[in-house]
Amino acid sequence: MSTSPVTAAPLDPVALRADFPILGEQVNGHRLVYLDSAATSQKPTAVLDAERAFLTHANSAVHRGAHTLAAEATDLFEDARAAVAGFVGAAPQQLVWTSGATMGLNLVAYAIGNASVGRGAPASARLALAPGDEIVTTAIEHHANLIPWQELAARTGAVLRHIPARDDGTLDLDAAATLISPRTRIVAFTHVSNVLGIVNPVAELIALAQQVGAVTVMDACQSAPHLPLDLPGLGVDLAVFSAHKMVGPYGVGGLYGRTDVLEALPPFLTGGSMITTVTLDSAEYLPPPQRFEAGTQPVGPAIGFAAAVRYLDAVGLENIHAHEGMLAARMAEGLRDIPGIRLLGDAAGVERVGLWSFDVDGVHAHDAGQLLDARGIAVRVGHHCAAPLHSRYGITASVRASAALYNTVDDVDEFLDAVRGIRPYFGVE
Amino acid sequence: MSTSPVTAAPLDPVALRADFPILGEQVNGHRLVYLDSAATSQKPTAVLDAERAFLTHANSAVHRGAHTLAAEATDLFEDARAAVAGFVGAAPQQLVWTSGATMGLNLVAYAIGNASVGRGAPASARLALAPGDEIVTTAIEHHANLIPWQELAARTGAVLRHIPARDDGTLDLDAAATLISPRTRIVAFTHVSNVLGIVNPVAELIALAQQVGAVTVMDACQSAPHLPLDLPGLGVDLAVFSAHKMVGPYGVGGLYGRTDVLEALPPFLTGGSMITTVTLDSAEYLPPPQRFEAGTQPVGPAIGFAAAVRYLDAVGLENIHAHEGMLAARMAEGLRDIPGIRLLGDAAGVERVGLWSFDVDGVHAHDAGQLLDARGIAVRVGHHCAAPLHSRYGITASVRASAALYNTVDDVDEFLDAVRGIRPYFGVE
Amino acid sequence: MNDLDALYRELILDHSKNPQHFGLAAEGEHSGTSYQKNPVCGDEITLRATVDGETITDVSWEGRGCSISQASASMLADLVVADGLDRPAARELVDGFREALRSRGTIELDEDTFGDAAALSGVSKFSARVKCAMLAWVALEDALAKAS
Amino acid sequence: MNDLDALYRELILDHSKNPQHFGLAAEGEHSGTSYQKNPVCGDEITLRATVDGETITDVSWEGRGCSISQASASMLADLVVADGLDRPAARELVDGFREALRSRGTIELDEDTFGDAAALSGVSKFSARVKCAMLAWVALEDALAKAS
Ligand SMILES: Cc1ncc(COP(=O)(O)O)c(C=O)c1O
Ligand SMILES: Cc1ncc(COP(=O)(O)O)c(C=O)c1O
Repeated sequence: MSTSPVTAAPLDPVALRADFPILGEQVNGHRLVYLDSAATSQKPTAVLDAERAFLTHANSAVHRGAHTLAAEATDLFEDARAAVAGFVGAAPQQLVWTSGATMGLNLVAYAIGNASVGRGAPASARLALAPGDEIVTTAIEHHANLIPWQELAARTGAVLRHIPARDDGTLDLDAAATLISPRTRIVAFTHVSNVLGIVNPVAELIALAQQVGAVTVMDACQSAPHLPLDLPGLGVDLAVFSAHKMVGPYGVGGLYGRTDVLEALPPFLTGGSMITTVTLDSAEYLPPPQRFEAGTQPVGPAIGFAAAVRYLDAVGLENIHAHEGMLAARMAEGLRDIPGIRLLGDAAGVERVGLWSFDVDGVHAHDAGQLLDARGIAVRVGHHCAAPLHSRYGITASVRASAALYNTVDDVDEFLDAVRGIRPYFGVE
Repeated sequence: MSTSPVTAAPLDPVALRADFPILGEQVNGHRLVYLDSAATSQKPTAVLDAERAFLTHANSAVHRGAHTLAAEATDLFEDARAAVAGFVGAAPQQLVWTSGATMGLNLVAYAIGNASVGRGAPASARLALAPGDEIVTTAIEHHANLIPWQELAARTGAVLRHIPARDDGTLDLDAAATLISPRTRIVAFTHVSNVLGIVNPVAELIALAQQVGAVTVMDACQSAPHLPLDLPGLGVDLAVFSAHKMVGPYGVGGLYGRTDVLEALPPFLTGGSMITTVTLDSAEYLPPPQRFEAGTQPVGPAIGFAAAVRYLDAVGLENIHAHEGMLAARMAEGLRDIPGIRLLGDAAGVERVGLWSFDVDGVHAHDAGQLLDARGIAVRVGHHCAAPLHSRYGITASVRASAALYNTVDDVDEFLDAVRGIRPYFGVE
Repeated sequence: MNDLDALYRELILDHSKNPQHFGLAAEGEHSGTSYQKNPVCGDEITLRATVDGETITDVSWEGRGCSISQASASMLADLVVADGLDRPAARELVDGFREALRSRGTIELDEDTFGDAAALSGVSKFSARVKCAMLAWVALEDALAKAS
Repeated sequence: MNDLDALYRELILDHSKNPQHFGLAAEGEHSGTSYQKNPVCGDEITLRATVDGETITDVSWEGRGCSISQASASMLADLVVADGLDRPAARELVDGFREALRSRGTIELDEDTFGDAAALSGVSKFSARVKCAMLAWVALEDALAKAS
């Protein structure tokens, strides 16, 4: 795919906005211009309705009861799993429910930690880490795909290494080829950085990892809502995403796993509904995905999540990608023309999602964001849970505008107009 | 408190039922008689409305944005924390959001595991386990309060011991006094067993644990929806509960912690929003409760949870307890009169919540449950995630009927009538 | 006949009270044994199949569980042993049974092929009970795979 | 004046561009130092207070952050040093400031007590910015607790 192609049939965001009641709200006397979807997306009525319909007509404990309501709830819950799995090209049993991407990444890190202290089945030994083994991540990760690996390294004696990024925000694949070595056991990387918006060369990273037999872990938080995904086709071993960034509910996410990898992974959370036999002193565990789903699952949110992926599918991921690419291009053009604005990760010729982070010379991000907010424009300010990446650019915070399928050209133009006013307002020439 | 006291003003379940639309459903041609609330409760319209109102008017990333919507969402989210904390008598900063009770118990077990391998602050060392240290739980626990301790014991070399139960379902406190010794570092127990319904002598267990300086962990899943709780007053160190059993949403729960214990506990899940400083190689962590809340929290469910505890408070926990006690007494009387029924945990003179599990001589629990289901009566059959307790009674499965505030005397009477028909239907005399 | 009575036909209650081929036969050189468990209710079955080349010469089992799971095991053993099925036929039988049970009441098991087990047709309307009825059939599949 | 202009009064922008008492004084026997950070945006401040018994003799600070956090630190240092406050007075000052900032616009800071910092009244309507304005004040509290 090329940069911001408008190959697919254009999507009509104005029509879609009717599905998102919150977008009709007024903020500070202005219409809401919501450009913070990378933090959390808004949710269409179809998602809210699906969850409510479940809770008012079929709610009951799943996988535990034999009564009619429980059977109905179980069927709906498993249909939801199939829908979300299908959305990323996977089979239902390859999709583990999590409470979100952060939990999904911790699940993987802790399960590997458990394998490293001899827990799990004989097959789990292949995932065990020993002192001196290496975990490779990148310099542009969200804290959720960084700190769990720091902690795993600290617990196992493994060494954590980072693929560096270039000034333009692209990953240095040459350095990656050197860093990823036979000592490498895990390669963890984000598909799209939540600060830079660049689609990373994940196929290349997976190929490098496969050459040395390392397990690959992909953070798909910022790609799943915006690009068509085929995770089995990509060949990644494990990948995570969060419903709340995908026009879905809070409290649920997905962990995709290759069948053999999931089967080798020891349990993480333990408790009810993930066991076959339990005595007072030991337990045996179910196969995936149930092995990783201890306790009552987020049933309502899962039903809503299925409605969300159906909604995205109905709009069409190609259409969404094209529309957001168009908005991103318009944003970038506008921002580049404004004096004192520095775009983070302004690499040429790369595929992108619809987000840009930037620094305003002489004005702190918090102050810049405040000015936009006064005009009803919601953007995010701060380090966006990617502090090391900001340090690399010599700043502690930036402003981030992130678009979704429901944003319009007007949204972008109002945003640009407001950004033009930032330095003048604060008397920075 | 005495056994099933009807001291408080009686509650009118018929009036309350109007708040729970699902209770108006027909199942197999009969009105739904929902007696499976110990698995998951039904949710009143007020809870659904609260979540929807949030999602359609204020939804936005909490604790991360500076824009107006984000500030509003953060305020509502923290108000929800204060409401849920207040419900168990705690201060807001003593309440950690979890995805449910199972996750809460795993959080505690893994955080102690982390302390045991030297993670956390210097204060964390007091929580570390060494080989030979003992973890004491009971023989009547839900798998969620058993397997995490088995796994923690296996990872640390600690020894897991179990306080036995008597045939009548009561815990053997004499045995507990012997088992809990200076080697004991953790005492984990349920407030109310989800199979037996007996309110355990938790104050006595806490006193025994305090004498030897052990940390106490209480599973309040089956008490929080049914009894007034004052966790700080009880003196327990840590306690967990799940919203979905408390007329609240799926996907959220609470971990209460004494301030000094939470402060000593190292992080469990790591990622965004729980850190102060992050470099590529290490991270520093926020104080509780944020230290334990990595990543996007279940914001919508938390808002719904607050509405749920407000609902329970408006009805009054004393009223609920009295009403459910009355239903439980009526159930027990009826069941004891039916030939071939054996009640599990039929101890005299103990305080109870509104649930009973029983065995039907000559009829498997699945078959018994099926017969009830054909009459629209939803009960649970199986081992209810307490397999060792069932083994102790020489069975693999039982039938459980569990009541909530919205159940009526008619519900109980229809249930009893159906139970009377079980053995005749299957030709067992 | 209402759904419940269709689920608990007389024949099913009979088999569950007088299970056929109950009690494991001695392990032989050409036998395979499978242990299956329903984690929700703890129901379990151990089934042993003995083969002579492609022919199944014996099926026996032991276990405890609900009337559906017990009757299903009894009926299956009866059927395989009485008809002296070979492996491919047994595999086809299991596939056909699984398909009917998952059909939510749209496929009836025919008596010519399934014998007494045809009485289990009613189970397919009760999705929570499909696992109970399948337990023995999954065990047979597994036992045959292990038998050489 | 709209809320935004009330937040960013001239005086605030002036202080943030010309921060007073910026640059940490040398550590002394009777000084206490506090490092505070806003984890969301990474803003940070290091503040040092020197005491002579109950009297605060000096306040200096360093840091980076938004105009609110910088102006607030500058104004606080000015206020404490110019008025030669003692510890109890400083503690009272911080409490009063915190109360007003958390009041969601219902309590105004008076100029007699808070000097230039009274210009920060507008912050209390922006709950997400209260932390920014509080940063230096929390640091002063902490630094005084450490100074002996
Ligand atoms: C006593 C008890 N503990 C723990 C749990 C686990 O709660 P959850 O499934 O909400 O995590 C349950 C409910 O299943 C329970 O009844
Ligand atoms: C790239 C990336 N990874 C991980 C996360 C964490 O997701 P969540 O907060 O839903 O767990 C986020 C979002 O905050 C993200 O943008």
